[in-house]
Amino acid sequence: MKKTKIPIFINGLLITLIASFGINTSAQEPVRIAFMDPLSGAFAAIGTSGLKQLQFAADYFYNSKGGILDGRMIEIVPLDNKQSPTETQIQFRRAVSEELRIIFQGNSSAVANTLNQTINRHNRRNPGQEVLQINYSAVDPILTEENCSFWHFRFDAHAAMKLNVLTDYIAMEESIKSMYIIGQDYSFGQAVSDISISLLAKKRPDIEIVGNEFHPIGQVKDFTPYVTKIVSSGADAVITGNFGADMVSLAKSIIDSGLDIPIYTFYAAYDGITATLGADGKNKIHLIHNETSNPIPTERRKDYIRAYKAANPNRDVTQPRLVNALQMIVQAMEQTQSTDPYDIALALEDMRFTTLSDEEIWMRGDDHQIFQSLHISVQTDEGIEFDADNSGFGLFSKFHVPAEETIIETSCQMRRPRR
Amino acid sequence: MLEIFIFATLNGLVTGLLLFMLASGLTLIFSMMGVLNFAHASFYMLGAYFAYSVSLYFGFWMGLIFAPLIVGVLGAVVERYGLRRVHQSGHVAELVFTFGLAFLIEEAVQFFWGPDTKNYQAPDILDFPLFTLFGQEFSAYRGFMIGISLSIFITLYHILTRSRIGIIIQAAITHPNTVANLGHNVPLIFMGVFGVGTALAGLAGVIAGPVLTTFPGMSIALGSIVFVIVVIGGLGSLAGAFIASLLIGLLQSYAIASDVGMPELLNLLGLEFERSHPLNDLWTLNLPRIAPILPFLLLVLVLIFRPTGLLGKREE
Amino acid sequence: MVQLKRLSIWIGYLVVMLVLPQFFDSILSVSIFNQMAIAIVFALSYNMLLGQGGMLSFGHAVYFGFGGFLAVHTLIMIEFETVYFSILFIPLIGGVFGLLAAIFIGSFSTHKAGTVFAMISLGMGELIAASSLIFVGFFGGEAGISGDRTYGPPFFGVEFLRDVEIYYVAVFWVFIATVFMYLFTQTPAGRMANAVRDNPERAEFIGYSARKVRFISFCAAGLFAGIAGGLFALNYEFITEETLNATTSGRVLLMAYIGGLGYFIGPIVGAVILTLMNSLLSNYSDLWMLYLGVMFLLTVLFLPRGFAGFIMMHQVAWVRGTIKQLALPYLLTGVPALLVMLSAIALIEMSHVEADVLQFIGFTLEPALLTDWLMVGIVGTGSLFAVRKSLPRLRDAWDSANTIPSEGGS
Amino acid sequence: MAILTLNNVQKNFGETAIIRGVSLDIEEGEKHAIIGPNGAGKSTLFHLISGLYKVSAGSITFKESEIQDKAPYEISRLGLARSFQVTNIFQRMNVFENIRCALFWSKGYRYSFWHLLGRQKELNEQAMHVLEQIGLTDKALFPSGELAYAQQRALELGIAIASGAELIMLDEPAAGMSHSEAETSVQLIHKITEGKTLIMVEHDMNIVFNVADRISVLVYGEVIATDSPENIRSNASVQEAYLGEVATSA
Repeated sequence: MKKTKIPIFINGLLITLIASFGINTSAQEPVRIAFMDPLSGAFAAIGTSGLKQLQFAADYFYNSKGGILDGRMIEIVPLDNKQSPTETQIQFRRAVSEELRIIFQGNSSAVANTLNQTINRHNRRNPGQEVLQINYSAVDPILTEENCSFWHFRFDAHAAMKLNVLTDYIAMEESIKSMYIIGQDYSFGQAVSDISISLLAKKRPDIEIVGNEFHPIGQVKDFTPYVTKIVSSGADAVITGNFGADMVSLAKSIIDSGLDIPIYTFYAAYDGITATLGADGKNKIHLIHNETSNPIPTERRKDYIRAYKAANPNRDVTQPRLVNALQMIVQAMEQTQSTDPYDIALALEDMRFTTLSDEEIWMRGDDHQIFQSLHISVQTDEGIEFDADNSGFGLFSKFHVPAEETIIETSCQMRRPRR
Repeated sequence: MLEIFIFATLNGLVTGLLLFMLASGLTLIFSMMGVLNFAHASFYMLGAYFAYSVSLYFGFWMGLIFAPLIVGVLGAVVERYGLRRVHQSGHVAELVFTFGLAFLIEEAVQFFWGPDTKNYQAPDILDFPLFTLFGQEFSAYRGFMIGISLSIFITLYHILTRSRIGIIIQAAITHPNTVANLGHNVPLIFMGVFGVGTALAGLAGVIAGPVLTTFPGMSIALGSIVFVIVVIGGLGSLAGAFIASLLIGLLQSYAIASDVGMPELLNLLGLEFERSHPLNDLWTLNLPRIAPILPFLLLVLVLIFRPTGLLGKREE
Repeated sequence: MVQLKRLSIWIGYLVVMLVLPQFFDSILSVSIFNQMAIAIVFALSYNMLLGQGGMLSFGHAVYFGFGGFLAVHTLIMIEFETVYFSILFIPLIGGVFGLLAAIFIGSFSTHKAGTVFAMISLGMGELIAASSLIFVGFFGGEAGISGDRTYGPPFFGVEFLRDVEIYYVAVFWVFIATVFMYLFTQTPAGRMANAVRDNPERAEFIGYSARKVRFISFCAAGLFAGIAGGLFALNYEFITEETLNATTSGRVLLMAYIGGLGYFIGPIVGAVILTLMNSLLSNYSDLWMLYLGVMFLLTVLFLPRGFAGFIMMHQVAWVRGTIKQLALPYLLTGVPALLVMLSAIALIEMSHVEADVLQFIGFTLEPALLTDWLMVGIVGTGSLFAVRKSLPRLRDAWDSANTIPSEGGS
Repeated sequence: MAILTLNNVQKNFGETAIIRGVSLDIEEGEKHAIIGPNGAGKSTLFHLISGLYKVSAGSITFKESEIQDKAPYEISRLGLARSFQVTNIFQRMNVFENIRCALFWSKGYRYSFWHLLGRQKELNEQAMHVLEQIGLTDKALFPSGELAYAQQRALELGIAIASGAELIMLDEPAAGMSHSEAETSVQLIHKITEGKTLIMVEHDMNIVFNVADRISVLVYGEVIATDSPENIRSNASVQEAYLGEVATSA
């Protein structure tokens, strides 16, 4: 007889849904910005973290100070794409339907590419209702090269730029004579491998590539067999573009095997990774990234991080580029007194902006790629003012490359829409 | 070469034995109850998480003891109040139930423990290299994993062949209908077997968690692999499950260790293709890249040519 | 008379689909309708396997995805003017290739039903999903491949720029596919599929090879799954390996099951419910998957015949005219049950939310305040008590409204 | 002329021989009963003839073609139909559908997915006719799995005879029936096998002697006697091996 409970349960859900429709409307007409990243499912940790940071930035810099454009608040609207290209399509339609014209998106280059194509198609078919893609983290070079678009802006250094700096650094490490490259079997993993090999061949022809391995993404339960190969190859260092659990498992296996070599990574920090690797990863895990975590150059930025930690004790500021992106967009809005994506895009082109770290960063107009200093940091517990995952360990920057030296050529031939 | 071979074998053993701990419980459940328990690997994940939580307060060893117990009790409860009820609606219903359960457990884990990786560490006592061979360390913890798995196998084997309950269970595996006619309390046996099976999965999670990383996705890839093992090994055969587990563990490990693939094969045949060839993806394929899908290839081949599995005695 | 009634159901089905965008015309609702249309064809095709043919498949997405990939490749060919025809026929292309894939895989997988079939489908599904990531040339890796539906010749002036235009194309195909799938159940091959599902051994003794009967159903299911894949390609103008992996296979199984396997309309109901949940629920709570999981389990536990089965449970009372007697008892149990559920959700959300305040269906709750917890808890327990009190009455009402108590009582 | 010939048919399960060389001729039009103690291999013999089991040795000829290597459906298409000892119907379909499915092949529909069943007048009438024969007309739309036991047995017979096969094999058609139900079923068997060849396994001697023209006695996998009912009744070795037991236990 309990059968009868269920339909009521379903009804209840529907009523909840209908009821909650009412919540999102607000009278002051805020500037609404979409944040589209995985907020549920296997990749939720990183997406949720980004959402919190963006929301906090909006509140900290603007909403608590009377808003932007003469008193309008910024509202960040989360859209959960589950890191799936298909779901991204669905959420994009939702964004258009709710007239969200600026979409922040960062996780997975596959998703970024899909979104890019979708937005281009949409903008072409619906003049006057264009949508702007703010890419804060997807680093596939193609997005500002072949597939560059007027409606896409990238606020992170792309893989080739990062690898350029990374290989410069490796080139200086005399002790490294052989290199093992391992990555997830998909476009970014392959890009890391291809670019590293060609750059190392130029900068340090004597470094032997003793391994170039791909493994299926998210399918490997135990990395030890791979590590066995790394050990027996006699590599002096490892480069990997792995992220998430694949990163942690790989690093753990390398450390467990007793191998004491540096691991050069893109995503091996925060969101539980630093805590999990802890002391074992000390001085082994290297990260290439923009914006240092330690030492922090300005009080302004320290205050910001402290404020964030105070509001979110269990979280970290992992993506300062979200702050830069938001601030630059607001600056563009204020300059043009408009929230129209076309106006914002024009204002963002070649914008120079001074960040919380007192660094001037530049959005190149040719391909919509940001340029700022890049840093190579190492996981350690020495000299750490701001740790990660409350673990006592954090990233300490060892090597800096100023913005102007990170600039590389682009093959982008941008088609600019005319109004 | 030799060192790679030796370590590949050791790695294959660790994986294989770990898989067996999952597969042994699943074989019992699958064979006796006919339930395709999709949530089996989720209990493995629960094992790791419970052990992590226990270890925060009482240390690793307490986790090793209590986490499997908690998981086993949970499993028994699921059988008693979930599966038994669904059983009346047939096997598909049971399957969808376990499907949903797997989904729910993953979400629940994220709800209670959060979506990020957990810092679940092996005990310090086992944090030393067991031996070093050709400059490569084999950690004591991995030796411990092999030890635990082997002792589970031996204990299980003894219980099943020597004790009364074991004989009833064996009979129930091969002739599920007869046992009920002999007057045994089949629902109780089912609950017990489900509880023990999930506890074994939990134990596997406890010992795997520290090395294979404790995170909400840890069960995803494993769930279907364990099925593959049970089916390849043959329904109703614990020995088959054991062989299939080792087979798959070693197969994957060797595949990763090997460096051969299509390029080598083509070389051997004296063929060469341009990078622009439409099948370039195929010509550049190598074994390590396809290692994780080899079990599925094996599954399809076994089922086509020997539907009862390697050591299976009965169909369906 | 019966025929007229049947015909009116079909016309009603078509009319409802056609007028929906008149009432809900936002881009979001059209997007949801398109998803539903795809899901309906896909779930119905799955039911040809499981519900009608007794073949439990864990790899049905293969045909959906394969059809979809070929459909996108065809779109690209249209764009580069290799071929020239209206994109209206794209779903048919998907169907043909879904069929071809099914003929190939079915030739060795339909030998047996039951576990063997299920496991081969699982294995093949995983193999093909994995290959799709390896063969980047054809499948485009994890980013997939994309086309543009607007390059084909316009269809009576329609250029398919907007999703709603695709919706009408989808309605056309959904209707055709539904009609043909229904008609299939009314043919000897369709009936023998039921017979083989119930008793493959006996089917062999009335002259039919169980394997061949399964093979035919399997191919038909592949064809319609491919059509669904083609619709997907038209709607999204791109496709990725996601569409042929285990998650998609699992989702279609859930749709068909939740809807009700035993009924032709079951999968339609399931497709509509799951699509709605998937697209609406996710925007209001990041715990929506947790709720979805709970809902699945409760459905399997308490509605073994799915939602369609639940609706059909009321047939007797409806025919007897006693359904009105049920209204009040349903209300008396339903409202408190709803409250129980809402307070449970509120408690879960309160323990989960990181902000200081939680907006919950118009109430403002503060997780920091013990009084709020108590209040929600009291509402929940009180309602639970009310549910328990009113249940016997509902049970009695149910019994008296139905001649056959065993049908729905237990 | 023999419609079915068994020539030294043997069947082993592993080491155990269940059928140890059975040779038998079934004449066209005769009603043949096979009796024997439990475990004699009667059902196994049925399974061998109908193709469910493969013979270990020997040959089976049906209407001049060798069938021992054929699949059940091929044998069925030649005009050999059978029923089962344990009710073996299409549980989730209704009674009418059960019968109609049994008619498809003989009516030439094969694997058609282009004939709409609602329009096949002749087929549907034929199915109703069979229902009438087995007395289930008023249950036509009833789910077959929910029928009473005796009705399920009737349906079991109906599926076997529906296709109009020339040779009908019934495996204990009256198993588990009460006395009066068995009477009805004898009448039913008479009615539905008129003008056809019948092979029947049955324990109920009343039915056997009522229906059969000839009887074979199968003991431990061998036919020890084949003769008319009168002669079987008086055959000493049969009495010893089989009837005696029945007489004392009954």
